[in-house]
Amino acid sequence: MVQSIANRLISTVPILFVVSVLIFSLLYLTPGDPAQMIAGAQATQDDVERIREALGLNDPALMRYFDWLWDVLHFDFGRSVFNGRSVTELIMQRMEPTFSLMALTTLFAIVIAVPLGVLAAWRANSVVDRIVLVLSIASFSIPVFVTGYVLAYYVAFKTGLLPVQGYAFLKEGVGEWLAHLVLPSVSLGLIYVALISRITRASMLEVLSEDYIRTARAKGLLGRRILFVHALRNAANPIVTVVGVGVALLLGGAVVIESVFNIPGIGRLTVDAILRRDYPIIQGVMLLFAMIYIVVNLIIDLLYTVFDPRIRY
Amino acid sequence: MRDLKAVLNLAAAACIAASVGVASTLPAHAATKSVTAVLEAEIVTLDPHGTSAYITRTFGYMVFDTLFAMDSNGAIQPEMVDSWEQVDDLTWTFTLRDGLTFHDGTPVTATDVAASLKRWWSLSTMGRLLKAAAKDVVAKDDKTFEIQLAEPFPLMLTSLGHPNSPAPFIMPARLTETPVGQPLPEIIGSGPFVFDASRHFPGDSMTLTRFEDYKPRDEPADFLAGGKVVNIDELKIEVIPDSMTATTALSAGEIDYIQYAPFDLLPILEQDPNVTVMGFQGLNMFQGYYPLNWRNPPFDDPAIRRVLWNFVDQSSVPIALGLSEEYMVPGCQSYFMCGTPYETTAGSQFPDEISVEAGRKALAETDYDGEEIVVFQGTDIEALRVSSAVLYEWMRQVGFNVRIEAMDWATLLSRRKNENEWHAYGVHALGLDLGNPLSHFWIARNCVDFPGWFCDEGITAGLDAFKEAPDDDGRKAAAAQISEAAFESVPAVMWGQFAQPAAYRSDISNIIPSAIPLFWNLEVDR
Amino acid sequence: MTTLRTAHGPAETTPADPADEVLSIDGLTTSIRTGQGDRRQGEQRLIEDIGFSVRRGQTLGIVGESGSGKSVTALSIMRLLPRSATVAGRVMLKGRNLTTLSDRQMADVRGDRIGMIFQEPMTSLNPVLPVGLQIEESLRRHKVASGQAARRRAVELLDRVRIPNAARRTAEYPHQLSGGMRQRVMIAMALACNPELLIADEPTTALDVTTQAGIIDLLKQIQADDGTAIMFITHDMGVVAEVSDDVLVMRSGRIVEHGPSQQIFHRPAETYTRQLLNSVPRIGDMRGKPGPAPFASIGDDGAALAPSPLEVAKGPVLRVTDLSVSFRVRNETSRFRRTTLRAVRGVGFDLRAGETLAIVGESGCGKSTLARSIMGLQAVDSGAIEVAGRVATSMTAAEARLARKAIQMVFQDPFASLNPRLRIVDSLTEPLTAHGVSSGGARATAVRLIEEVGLSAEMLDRLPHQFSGGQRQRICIARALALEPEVIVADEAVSALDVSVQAQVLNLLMQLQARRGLALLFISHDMAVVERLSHRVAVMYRGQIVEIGPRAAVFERPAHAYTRRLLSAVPLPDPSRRHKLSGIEELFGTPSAEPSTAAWTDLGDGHRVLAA
Amino acid sequence: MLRNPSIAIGGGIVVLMVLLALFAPYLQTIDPLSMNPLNRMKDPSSAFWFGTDAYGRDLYSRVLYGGRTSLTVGFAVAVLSTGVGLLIGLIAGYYRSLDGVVMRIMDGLMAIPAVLLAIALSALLGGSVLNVVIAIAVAESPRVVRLIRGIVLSLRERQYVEAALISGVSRSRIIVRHILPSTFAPLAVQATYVFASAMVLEAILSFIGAGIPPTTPSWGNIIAEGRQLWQIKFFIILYPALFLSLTVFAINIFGDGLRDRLDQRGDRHL
Repeated sequence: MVQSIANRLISTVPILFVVSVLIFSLLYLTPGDPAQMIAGAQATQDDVERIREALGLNDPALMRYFDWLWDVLHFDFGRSVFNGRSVTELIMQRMEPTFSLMALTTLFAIVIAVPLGVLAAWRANSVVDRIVLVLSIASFSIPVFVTGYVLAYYVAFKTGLLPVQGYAFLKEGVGEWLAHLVLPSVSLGLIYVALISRITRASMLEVLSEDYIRTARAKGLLGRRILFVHALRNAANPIVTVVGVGVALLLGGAVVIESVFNIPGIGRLTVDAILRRDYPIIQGVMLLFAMIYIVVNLIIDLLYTVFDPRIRY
Repeated sequence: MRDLKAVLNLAAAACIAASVGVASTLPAHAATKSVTAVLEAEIVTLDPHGTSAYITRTFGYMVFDTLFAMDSNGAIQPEMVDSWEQVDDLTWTFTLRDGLTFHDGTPVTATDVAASLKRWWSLSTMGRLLKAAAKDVVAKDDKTFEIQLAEPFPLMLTSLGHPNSPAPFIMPARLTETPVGQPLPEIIGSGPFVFDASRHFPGDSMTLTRFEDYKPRDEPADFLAGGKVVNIDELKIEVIPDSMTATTALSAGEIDYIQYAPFDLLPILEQDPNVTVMGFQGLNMFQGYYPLNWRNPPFDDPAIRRVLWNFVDQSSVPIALGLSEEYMVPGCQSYFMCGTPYETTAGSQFPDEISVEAGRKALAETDYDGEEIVVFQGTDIEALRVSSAVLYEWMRQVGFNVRIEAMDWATLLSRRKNENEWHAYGVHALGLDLGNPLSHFWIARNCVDFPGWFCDEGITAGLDAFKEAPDDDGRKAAAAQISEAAFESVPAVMWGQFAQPAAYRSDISNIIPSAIPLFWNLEVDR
Repeated sequence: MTTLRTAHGPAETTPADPADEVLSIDGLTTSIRTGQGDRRQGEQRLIEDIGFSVRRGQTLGIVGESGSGKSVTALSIMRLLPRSATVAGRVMLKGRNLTTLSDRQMADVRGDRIGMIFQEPMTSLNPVLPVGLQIEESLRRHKVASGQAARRRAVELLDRVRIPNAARRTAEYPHQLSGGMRQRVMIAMALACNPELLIADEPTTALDVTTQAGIIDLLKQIQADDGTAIMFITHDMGVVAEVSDDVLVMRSGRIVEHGPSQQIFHRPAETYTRQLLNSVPRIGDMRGKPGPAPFASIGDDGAALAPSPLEVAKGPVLRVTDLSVSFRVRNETSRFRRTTLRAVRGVGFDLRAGETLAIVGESGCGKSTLARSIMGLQAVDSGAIEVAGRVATSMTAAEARLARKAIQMVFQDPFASLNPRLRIVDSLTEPLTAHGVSSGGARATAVRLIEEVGLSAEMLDRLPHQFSGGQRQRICIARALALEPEVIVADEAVSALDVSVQAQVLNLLMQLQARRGLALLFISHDMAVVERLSHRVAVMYRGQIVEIGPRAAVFERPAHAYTRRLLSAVPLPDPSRRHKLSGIEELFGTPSAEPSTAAWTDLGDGHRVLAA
Repeated sequence: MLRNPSIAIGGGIVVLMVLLALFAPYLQTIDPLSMNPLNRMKDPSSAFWFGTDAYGRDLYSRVLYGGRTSLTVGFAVAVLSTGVGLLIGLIAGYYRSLDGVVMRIMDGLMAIPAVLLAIALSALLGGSVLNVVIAIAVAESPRVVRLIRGIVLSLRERQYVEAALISGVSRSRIIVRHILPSTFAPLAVQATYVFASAMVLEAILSFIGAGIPPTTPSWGNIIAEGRQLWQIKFFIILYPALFLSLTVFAINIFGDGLRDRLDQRGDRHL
């Protein structure tokens, strides 16, 4: 199995390469110039040109790319054009908030969505099913920042029970950490709940029509055992897949939620870097996202084996 | 596979444990006295010589120190300098105060000063004036340095004390070897606050601590001048990109200070007993501008540029921004702003009735032939967005064939370099800069290679007169001369004078009224 | 009380002791609401007025073609139908009316008083739970045993259904077991609580014939030991004859005939029963007949014509030499590691015009891969395929396309082999237009073809879903004929069809062969069908042909052990010819392939066998 | 088809929205671009049915015109990404030699979260309807490619495709006749989801500041502009958010209905 994982990781190198080429060409082809951003609005063309030269932005694109690639191969992702901090360090600072947000959101979503989906499938086409469906589509239809604002204002500010914004690192205490993450996770999780409950319902419906469910009923087993022991495990793989696919969605949503709730995460780092043309950070972060995507897919594949003994590596 | 299951079980157990351990402990301030501030933007560039960005200047005044500084009357007062002497027309000598120390413990020497000035003057507007007049800056001994001039320079103290960004901040000589544009390897100043890289989380927060070895001047604090006595232990500067969130956080007491309170929320904040709103006057106000591109037809025709005077009134944009009258100066017609030393309406081309109708008439009298006008709109700052949108709307109604292109500020700065791509954009600047022709972003950029490429001999003559004027009366006369030329040739059209009020928790007192947020002198009662 | 409605009730073979009566059904009628959402609302009767009884120790065979309602009857008894179904009538289990029980009470009955086994052992066992647990939970649910006792009992049950190493097997998952073992697990599960009634719904249909023999034997043994009443549902007349005391024939939701096996098979009272029996090929029927023989009196195709004797003058139209095919498989058991599966190993044979060569073998023997390789749908490792004298394996794509005209294929699943979106005429003319025939000419040909396969020209403009399985298979045959091929490869072409339809399609194939002089490569697992239709037979086992020869020689003098086992495992549709089925002891280990030292022995008359 | 309630209700709302957008010039009360700072943030009234925004523009007219932009973005993205996705998916699915390269590039695109990719593209290209459409379509296409490729791969194995193959039908003809038509149903369903998610994504881009400039009103940028003000004047985001959410909701249930309707497998359950 270790061998398989290693092979998998090696086979991802092309993906990372493709991502780096995509991002580099994107940055190369589009307007915007960090030198101008550094110099400020009032700088003359001469000033900007001097700074461009100092930053090496006047070198040919291909040369810049290979320089960067060479460094990356040595695990050096460069430094921020603006504050000179290493990209690795900047990303590391942002890992905990984003990963905490994603983990808690995923947990929240699964805990809510899976039972909802199971219920909807169990009582397919009933009123309960319709309500679950409508609620889940509705939560999908409201832009995440609107949900975030409304929750922050009415739940946090008006009641004073939870902080309105910000993030507390785990070292400041689990309670603090959780208190700061509840609302962001819920706002972000609602879309995810919709997605997971829908796939749970669909997957459960599929499984509930399987022969072995009929067998279970023929044995006289009762509803809860059939649903949660016999059906859910069989329905797990599509759910796991969607949870995994949703991670990409979460990363995107995190950009927005991190802004609304002022969480110093990777999403905000990325948006800031994009708006400011901090090329090394953009490239580093995009590679990170590609890595996350790959690792999440690997985890999904491993989870498949947990839920389904037929799958082995 | 069994191992993986075990790990998962463990993870699940941990999650449960975590959620059980939730206590609703809400943030409690530590024993250290600390203030949390949200400034206009993130402090991105930490090199105080490296950018004209206001936010870096704000950072500079906290961590670095200047030789001279401006007081609340606009007068230049000594700060790091103890005494100085104009030896002759071409020689000035300065002596530093005793006890000035950098944050790394080394004393501030004349060598550091000389090196800092030479690094600073290349990118700064004021610095360039000094650079043009100067032969050299020489350290005479540890505390004394001499500026040797090639021609007389009456603005010596202004250039060394004016807050026009970047201001002449002093740093250790070894740091000055870093070329401007590259990040400084470390941030060492001699100002009242110490920067600690390990407590800097770019994009999120930065914590500055009081510099225990700082020796404040004896005079009371007066704007940027006077004794900078720090009464708090820590200043935490947070980045909250969403102003709505920041405002709510201020009301909830999670932060203490917002540099720019959102205009529309001012009424709410004013009613909040826990929050104080601080408005500004004079040089601490802003003025908005539409810089015009003289190289792109039809704006190569001054007559068509002058049409704008007929419909750009000086209150619509601030009102559209959500400001009430108390935070603006309606109808100010001065290039150098109103309520400032060089206020003048000389040569004003504003008609009595400023309206779309007047604009339409004025346009009809020009040779305008329906050429397309492109308005650039910066989207990431509200004033940029609103002012450009209003301009677009006005021009559309007046009868220009106008198109608006929205982009983030970075793109705008980059694209405005192409002279064929644009005609105008909306922007604003602080009175500290605009109040003086020499640091005025559009007047002082006359005839240099700057996007807009405005070049008017009349303005050049006026600027020369201003530089050479021996006294303030002479300078005021020169300012009026510039004003007349500018109204005629129109490098830029102003769209209104307004304040960007700050808001802070009411348990903070003695805050220095300044559009550059200053965190010395203030006291916290907790 | 044995009130039976049909005129042909069971003869009083045994005195009806009411205490022995386990299940008694009366007036059972099941309907289903059709049309949910946007379709028309309506009610459809699935079964109507079903009545019978089963006694202790008795096996009742329920037989019928698809749609006859035999499975619905079982599910109605168990109340396992979807919510939209309503069940009326009386279902008395030991004097208790099941139709009036609450859902909870009924759940108590299921698995405890009635056990049920289903057709597909792979899909009927939960793939993600260990088999031991699946047996234990039944014990726990009905409080027969708990804790360690349940675990021990599960092992005992597995032992009882003759699963070796039962203790170790409890921890295994269904996919780790062979098909036959899975069905044994199903039986163990159904028997866990010692039910009075066992309902077996097509329990052997998905199994190979040798495996089937073992399962039937096991069920008989269990019944002999416990006296369990068994309801045995099947479409296979041979299996029914093998197991049943009484037989119930169903058609379209109604009982056609009900009586003791002997009577039903030997003196059927109803025409339908007779037709059914006539459609079933029996091994041995062809003894002494020179060539293939059509089925008699099965409706419209009854006007059978005797195929002309085989002309052997011509050279082979298809010659396969030393063909080997292997796959790199990435199956469900290993997503990254790929293994090489040698599906076909050194197969060779000739096929002449007008001749039918049958390839028989059990699932996984490589017979379908062989067919696909011949058709060019599967790349081959080595060997040569000559079609009409040209070597297909060495052709360019364009040449191969032309060569393909000479060889066409009929697939197994008539529902999957027609594009559901295309009208029949489009499917039929597609091969023609692809080879440059004008659309007018193609249409004329399509008319001729569809009439040739016994359908009418006005059906040309219909879509596939408007046809039955048998009709579709006729259309597929018509399509295969469109290019006037010399060879038709029929891969399990009739195995998805009901027996009566199967007989008709087989007759059609025989007719067409006679009329057109077609060579037919007939691939099948069904020994009886093969006997009926073929001139020569090749037996495939583990990727190799182990025996090949004239039909009579292979069937009457099987030389290879595997051929003999295959033949003796086939149940005969005649209760008086029951025999101890061979292959009772399923091979539990991995049967080794023929040793590489094996060599061909010629037994004369083209009858050759591979033996060590 | 209309008997399916999801399709009827969802489709009805969508048609209504499209009509409102189409006839916006006739239904508007005040030029949606016309600013009047003196009228800023007026409550809904007979003059301003939905009130006015921070620039004194009439929200009712802006919401009408916003529908035009938002629906255009959704529709254009749906057409563009399904079109491109179909083409690439067919190629990748049928020409196995190209599959590796194409799918690696798609993996690369999928590895970057759609929102971020769209933000990057949109920020870098500049804000305009076209650029926003391109940005979102680039982000959405890989998923369509995957879907189509999967369908093609499974269809290739169908017996009727093999039957066509052995009767000498050419590859291109097989794609057009046997494979392409089977992709339409799932593609249509996918298109509705892309349609809906593009509209939400447009709003998110506006929120980040990389969306369509406010001079072209869209539901997304009306909400984004109004977000600073909602605590004072809730209606500023209420109406555009209501229209956006309702439309997205309707498209989603329409898509669900379409899927149920087109999904033959639905009939398999007894």
